[in-house]
Amino acid sequence: MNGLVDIATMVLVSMGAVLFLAGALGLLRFPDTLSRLHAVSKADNLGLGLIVMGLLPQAESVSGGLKLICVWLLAQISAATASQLLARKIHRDEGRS
Amino acid sequence: MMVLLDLALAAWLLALALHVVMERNERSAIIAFLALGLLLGLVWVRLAAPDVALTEIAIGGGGTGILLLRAEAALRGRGKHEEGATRGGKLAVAAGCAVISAGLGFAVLALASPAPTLAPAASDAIAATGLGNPVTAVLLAYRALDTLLEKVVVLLALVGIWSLAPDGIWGGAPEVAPAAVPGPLAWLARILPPFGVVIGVYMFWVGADAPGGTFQAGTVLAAMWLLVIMAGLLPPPDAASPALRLVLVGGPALFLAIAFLGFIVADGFLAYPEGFAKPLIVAIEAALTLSVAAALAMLVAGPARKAPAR
Amino acid sequence: MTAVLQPGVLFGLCGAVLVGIGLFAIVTHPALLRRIVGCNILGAGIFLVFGAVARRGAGAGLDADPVPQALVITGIVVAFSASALAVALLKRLSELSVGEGRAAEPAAPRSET
Amino acid sequence: MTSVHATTPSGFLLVLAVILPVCAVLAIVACGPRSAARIAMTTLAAGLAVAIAIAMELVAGGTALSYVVGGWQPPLGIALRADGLSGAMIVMTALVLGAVGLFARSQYALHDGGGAGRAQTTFWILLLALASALNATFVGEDLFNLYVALELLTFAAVPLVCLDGRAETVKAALRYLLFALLGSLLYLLGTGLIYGQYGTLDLLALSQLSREDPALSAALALMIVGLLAKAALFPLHLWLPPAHAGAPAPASAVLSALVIKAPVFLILRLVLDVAPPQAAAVAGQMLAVLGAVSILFCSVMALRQARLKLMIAYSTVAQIGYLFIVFPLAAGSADLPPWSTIAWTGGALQLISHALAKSAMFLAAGVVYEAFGHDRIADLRGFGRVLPISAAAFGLAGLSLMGIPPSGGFVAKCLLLTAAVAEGYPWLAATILAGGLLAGGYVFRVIDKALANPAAPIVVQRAVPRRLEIVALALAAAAVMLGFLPLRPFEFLQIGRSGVSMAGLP
Amino acid sequence: MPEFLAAAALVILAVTAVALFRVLRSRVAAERMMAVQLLGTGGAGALLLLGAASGSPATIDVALLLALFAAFACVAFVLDPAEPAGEDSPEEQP
Repeated sequence: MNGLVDIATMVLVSMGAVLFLAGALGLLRFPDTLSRLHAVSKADNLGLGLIVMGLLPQAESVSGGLKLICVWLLAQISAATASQLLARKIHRDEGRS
Repeated sequence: MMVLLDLALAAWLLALALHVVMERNERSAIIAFLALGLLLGLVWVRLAAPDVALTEIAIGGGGTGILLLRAEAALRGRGKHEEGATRGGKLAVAAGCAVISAGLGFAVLALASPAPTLAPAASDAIAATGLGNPVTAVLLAYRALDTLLEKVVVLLALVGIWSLAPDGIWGGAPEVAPAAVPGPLAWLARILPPFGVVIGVYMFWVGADAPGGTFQAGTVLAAMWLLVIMAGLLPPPDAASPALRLVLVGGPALFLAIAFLGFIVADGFLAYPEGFAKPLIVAIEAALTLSVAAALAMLVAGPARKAPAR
Repeated sequence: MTAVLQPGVLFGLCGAVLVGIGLFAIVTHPALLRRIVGCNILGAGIFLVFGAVARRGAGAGLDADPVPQALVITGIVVAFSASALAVALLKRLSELSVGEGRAAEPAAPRSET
Repeated sequence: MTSVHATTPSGFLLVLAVILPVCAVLAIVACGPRSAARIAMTTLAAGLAVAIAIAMELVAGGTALSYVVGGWQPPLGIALRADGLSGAMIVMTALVLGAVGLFARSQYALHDGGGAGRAQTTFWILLLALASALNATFVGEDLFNLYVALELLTFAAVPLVCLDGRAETVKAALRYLLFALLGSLLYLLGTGLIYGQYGTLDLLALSQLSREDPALSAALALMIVGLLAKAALFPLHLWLPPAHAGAPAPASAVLSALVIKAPVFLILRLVLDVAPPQAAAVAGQMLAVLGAVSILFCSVMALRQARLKLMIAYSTVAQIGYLFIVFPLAAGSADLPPWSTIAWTGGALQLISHALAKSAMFLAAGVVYEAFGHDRIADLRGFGRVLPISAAAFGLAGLSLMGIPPSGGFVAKCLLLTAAVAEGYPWLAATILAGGLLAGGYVFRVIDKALANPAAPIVVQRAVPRRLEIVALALAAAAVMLGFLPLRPFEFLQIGRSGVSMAGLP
Repeated sequence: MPEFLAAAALVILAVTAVALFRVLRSRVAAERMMAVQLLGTGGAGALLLLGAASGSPATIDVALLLALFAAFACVAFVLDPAEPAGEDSPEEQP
């Protein structure tokens, strides 16, 4: 039983790590700023989500699990705000040049 | 595995610090410095110092970063430059600094072994305080005098910053919000503070028994307040406003009052009566958290830019 | 060799290097704001040395000596206050040198570079 | 670990000396500007009473006062301790602060706003914070507690420099802050190394533990260099003249008389109490060389200044130099500990008499500035006819700086000179004499102007009340009076120094 | 299990470090602003894994704070003077 949970954790965490890797690759490879940054922030957030899902079964208490979810929510908020602000900024920068 | 991780962290830390120093663009250097503050939080976790990690992320990363970014924005293009060193001079200085680093590294390697420690003393004495977090016990019991004086230091820094306002507007409010607040920021300022306040209260509450405490909680609350002010949802307070001044003074004043109470009901100044140590410490921490939050936010906000409302 | 890889030693050495990097910035950077950043790096290095000392002092069921950790927390708050005061002075100085006499002069319109 | 500190019955006085001003700071911030001056003057008076009580307890008990804060024994907790030297410093601080407070109150009454404006309120808060920080430095026994005290001192001193808000004083304040910060950080680094090596920060415990040890020497070197930056010894003095000359007169007086004495005091404690003898000897020689260069170089600089306050500020760096030549002279020997040497007493007297004389000088200069609206020495011909009391204060204070009898400065320099000759340091003796001559040069330059016949009648822009001048004169007179009771402090300064017998004194 | 989690943390840290330097060295100002976001997500992920690996619950609190301050650091975008936002002229009293 415990083994099954552990395997689930391993799979999800591995997938999360791969997504982080994919995000970095996107950052290095994609041609324009907007798609680069979108790739990395989307991939990282999904990766973090998978890690949180993988670690949830390992949480020792309800509050520990809540905190995990909270971390993920904060990352979502942060990513949403940042990408919008960024899009505005890039838009304006292009308008100026 | 952990050794590899530590090595990677160390390499990253040094590379980032070098980047901060070498980067030509000031704003980029400061953003990298902000990242350095967050990274240091990870390092402190590896040093088994979660309390410090929380403080470093909150103050080193959050507070100092925003402070410096604001300053860079205000100074751009007209910063005061003192004469820089020539290339040869820089090399000489770099060599000197390398020697200092090497000497210091040698001193770190040569420190007494087995390392002297107060950990046993701290954990023996903790029963008398009723606390569970030894760092909080050091800050608010064993070395409470340092903490008390440090609160005065923060307050003095604020008095000093306020005194930089021109005579006519002294006691007025700082200017924090930009003229036009972008929509996403206003959204953030509505959605983040509820999280922040809960996290801040949680940090304060667990601080007695687990990592966390008044500085960390205070900084979180300060950041949330600043965010709300920056988004223009609340006006920044006048420095002269009685409410602000009472919040600022409240924490240290309660601390002092309980410290003096020790003369009467306990062994002396800053001694807690037996059995009441923990509730008193929690009370002090509660008041200090609010004072720290107000003081740190106002430190970032800077001197008055508008005349006070009379 | 393995002794060097203990976190308590490794990050202490890191702290020593950060001290050097910070000092270099303080001495050589022409911009005062960057010198303040340098002070902060120097401070971070010093705090890491404290952290290493604390980590080496693990004992009595604690992973580290709490006393140096508490000192670092106090030090971080003091260092932040110092940065805030320095930044405020720097901003005031630049305001005064731009509009000598007109004390509360707002930021002059700047040309984009 | 043996317990080395035990709270003495009147040890609570030390807590009061540190904490009372803190209470007043909070009260002013809470109550607002209107009551600032009243709260401050009351607290300064109370501080003077506490200081005198500490001194009387020291004399009565003949041993140091100690207080273990919160009952937590060092090394875990923090102890406060006052020996004879600390006691003398506390009394001197309280006296000078009280006089400066009186001066500032009368001066602010001259201006519109009645003393509740920005500069005035800030001044009172910072003055009280200085009182707390200085006392905390003098009674601190814990290296980190001393770090916090030093930071408190910095944060109180820096904004004092730029109270008038002009660009040049803000610049001086910023430079001062950066030097002071760098100094504190180096001090903190040394503190960390000492903790890593010995597991304690308690000075008394360290003085019993310390041995020849490279880590300790490195840590002390870092700490002393850091403190030198704060004390403005020769190569690190660049921040001082603009900062001290730019501040308002009462602020200059405390900065020059008191604030830079705190790091000097700590260096004294580190070198004499903690440093292992051999390292202390090397450090002492180097400090003496820097001190001698300070005396000569900055005295010459003082001679060349066109403005009165800048001249006095340079003179401060020069006079601080005398405190550093004490180290090799007071090195002592196997049967004569440092604190029994005449150089020790000479150094302590120099510290105290300089504080009194320099605050008197800055206050007199403040009166001059207040009266004429400028302090250009060349344009002050005949100011002694208009402001005779201030000119007298300046002259009397000058006697002490030059080391002319009778004055505290004379006794101090005479003792140092004797020690230099006796210990075989002719170059230090020559420096002391040359420094006295140069001091004579810059003091007489001003006195000469004061007594000169003005070509045109000198114009007073603002009538200055007698009260202001009398405060300056009283401080100068106190500096001179020190010269009349030279033998009294000898024993007092040895109270609480470890294992000193009270017999066999000069 | 702890070994695996630590290895995953190491991978994430390494990847984040590479991305961070790529972003910091970018010539586009907007890209440099993303550094803090990257470190916020990557650092929080690594910390969660480390916390689970070492079984110290406080590490999750550190991750929580890291995520919170990464979000807070979004205000950095607004502090850029290249933004059209200027400062209001303060009213000065005589």
